[in-house]
Amino acid sequence: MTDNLFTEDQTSVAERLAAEALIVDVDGFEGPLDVLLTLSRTQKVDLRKISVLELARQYLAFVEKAKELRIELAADYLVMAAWLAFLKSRLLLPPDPTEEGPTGEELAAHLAFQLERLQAMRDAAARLMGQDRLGRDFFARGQGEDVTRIRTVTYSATLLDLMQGYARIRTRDEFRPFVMDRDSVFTMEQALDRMRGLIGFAGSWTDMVSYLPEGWGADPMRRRSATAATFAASLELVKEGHLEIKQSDSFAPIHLRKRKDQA
Amino acid sequence: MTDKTEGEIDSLFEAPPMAEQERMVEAVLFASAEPVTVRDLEHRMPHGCDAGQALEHLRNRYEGRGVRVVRVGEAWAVRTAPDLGFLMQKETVETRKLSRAAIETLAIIAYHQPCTRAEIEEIRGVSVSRGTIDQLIEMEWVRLGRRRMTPGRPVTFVVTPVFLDHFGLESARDLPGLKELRAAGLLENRPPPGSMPLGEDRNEDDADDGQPELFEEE
Amino acid sequence: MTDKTEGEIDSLFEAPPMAEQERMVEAVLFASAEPVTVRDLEHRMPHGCDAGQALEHLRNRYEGRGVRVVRVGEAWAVRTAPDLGFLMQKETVETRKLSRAAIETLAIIAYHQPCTRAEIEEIRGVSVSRGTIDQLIEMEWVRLGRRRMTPGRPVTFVVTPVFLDHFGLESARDLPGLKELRAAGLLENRPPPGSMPLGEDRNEDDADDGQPELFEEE
Repeated sequence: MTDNLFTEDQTSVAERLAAEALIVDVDGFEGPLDVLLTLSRTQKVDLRKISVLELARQYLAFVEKAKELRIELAADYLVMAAWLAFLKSRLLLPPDPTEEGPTGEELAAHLAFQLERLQAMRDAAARLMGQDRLGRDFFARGQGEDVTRIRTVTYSATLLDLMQGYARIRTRDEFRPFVMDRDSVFTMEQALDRMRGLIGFAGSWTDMVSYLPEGWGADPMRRRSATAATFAASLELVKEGHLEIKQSDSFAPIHLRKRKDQA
Repeated sequence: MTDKTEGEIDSLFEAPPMAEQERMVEAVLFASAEPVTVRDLEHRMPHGCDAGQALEHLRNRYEGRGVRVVRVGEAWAVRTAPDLGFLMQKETVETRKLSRAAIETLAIIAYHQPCTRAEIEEIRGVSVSRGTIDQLIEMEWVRLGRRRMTPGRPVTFVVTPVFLDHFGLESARDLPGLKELRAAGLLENRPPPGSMPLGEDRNEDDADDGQPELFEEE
Repeated sequence: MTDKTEGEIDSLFEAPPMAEQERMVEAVLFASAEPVTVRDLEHRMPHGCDAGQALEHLRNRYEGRGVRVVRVGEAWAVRTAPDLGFLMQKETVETRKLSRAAIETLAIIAYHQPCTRAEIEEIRGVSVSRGTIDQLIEMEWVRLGRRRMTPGRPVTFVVTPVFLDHFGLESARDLPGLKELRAAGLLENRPPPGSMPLGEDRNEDDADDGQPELFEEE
């Protein structure tokens, strides 16, 4: 909107109105560079031939006017004003050969470049938006045909899998005599089953040995197995919270009892 | 259209050439989400157009092409040629590892073929679910062999050329025997030392002898 | 199978004739609303097909028709001819109105890509609100590019194939006026002399390298 105001002003009256509009609309600007670009249009020249000195004067006047009108300008507008004041002095004063840094001309040229580049991007944006556009000027297939997805599951197995599988079964065969040997082994599962049935009656501390299954106490191998299994099962039951276990000393008898808060 | 004689004003409203009308129909049919009726086409096209005729032209033009102009009830639409339907499918292949039960069953069939279900179960020590053998058959790794000439005439299973191909074997006889499996460290799964007097040599003869015999039958 | 000569076996796997390949490409492109890459085409077509060549044939065939075969980055699509847009008003979907800031940001990314946020801000002279780039990313017109190899490794933004498709561009090189802008030096990231309130110290080499590199990539 402000763009229009500034591209069409012809008379000094229009210019003045525009300048006022500029100030009133300060919120509508996208920062100092936008203001500078707008101001530069009042010079009615190619951006490449813009007078940066003149532009600096215009901008400083714009900031002054804003002050008069008690319009709060954002900090970056004031920073730009300070910088332009500095630039102006550099452009007006004869160059000081002892001073370091870029010359006023270099700074001015860069500002002109920035303005030209911003304008170029705005023009490019307008051209871009003016391109033929999908869904407005040209169209995609309205009724896309769905691609059906066919999911095939393939199973893989390697020769190694196969051989290991076979080996597994065949070695199991070899273990068979060992399995047959298990009549001297009391498993923890067996012990657990047994203990679960018994702990309900274990109201007071009882030696764990008394829980060994009958007929397993005589043969040392069988006794060892049964003791180990019963101990392991006891620990399991303690872990489950059904049982309490204690041993007064190393190698002392192990005592068990039902946990008090258990029904 | 060219022989219009009614004057210049008319020519302003003259319908576009048929080639142009055809382009229009083409674009509308393509872009429309729904099949389009001739009436709707004419409604959209400039005054004086003959959508029906343009459609006919377009239809002929697409004859034998990858897409066709087809009639859908009272309306028209562009559709891909039915013979190219296979292109509209996107196949995704998912590879899964064969289950342990399936591998063991397959191994038993491969090493002992022809092999009945009862034999597989005897060797594995557990029953074999129907699904397992079905899966192997579906994969074309296993097929039915001759029936065993024993009571009940049970079916036997054998491995297929697809199986041999997959595992890079010339024949099932190429499968390494137990001795080789052991040499290759595949029978690492030894019983705990000292716990049993298991003769490692015990089965060796068995393994060597047993298999050729079983394979002879094939 | 065993006594087939080389030639016969070859012919079994020979690609379909080019006319048939063209039909296939036609069918796939018509069926899909989204651009399809040559790679995807060849993936779907039988083994040995040359989708690129088939595409060229098809493109020529549709020259001047109501729909066209257009290139969108690495992919191809069928789109209606832009001069027939007036027929399609019914189909027009009102696109979300973009703010001026968003449009300018989009143009800067497109013309300067890969482009960092700092560069966008330098060109526009104001900070870019987070929402602006988010909106462009959400529309799938802009995506993150590679990080810039400068201190802080800032992310860069580039335009997407969806952007190219929307604006009917084959590649980012076809942006309107790109050549002129480049010739005028307006796409350079000219470092400000000394320090300036609007500028930032940037590595000039990097700015020079970055652009052609990314355009190549698109």
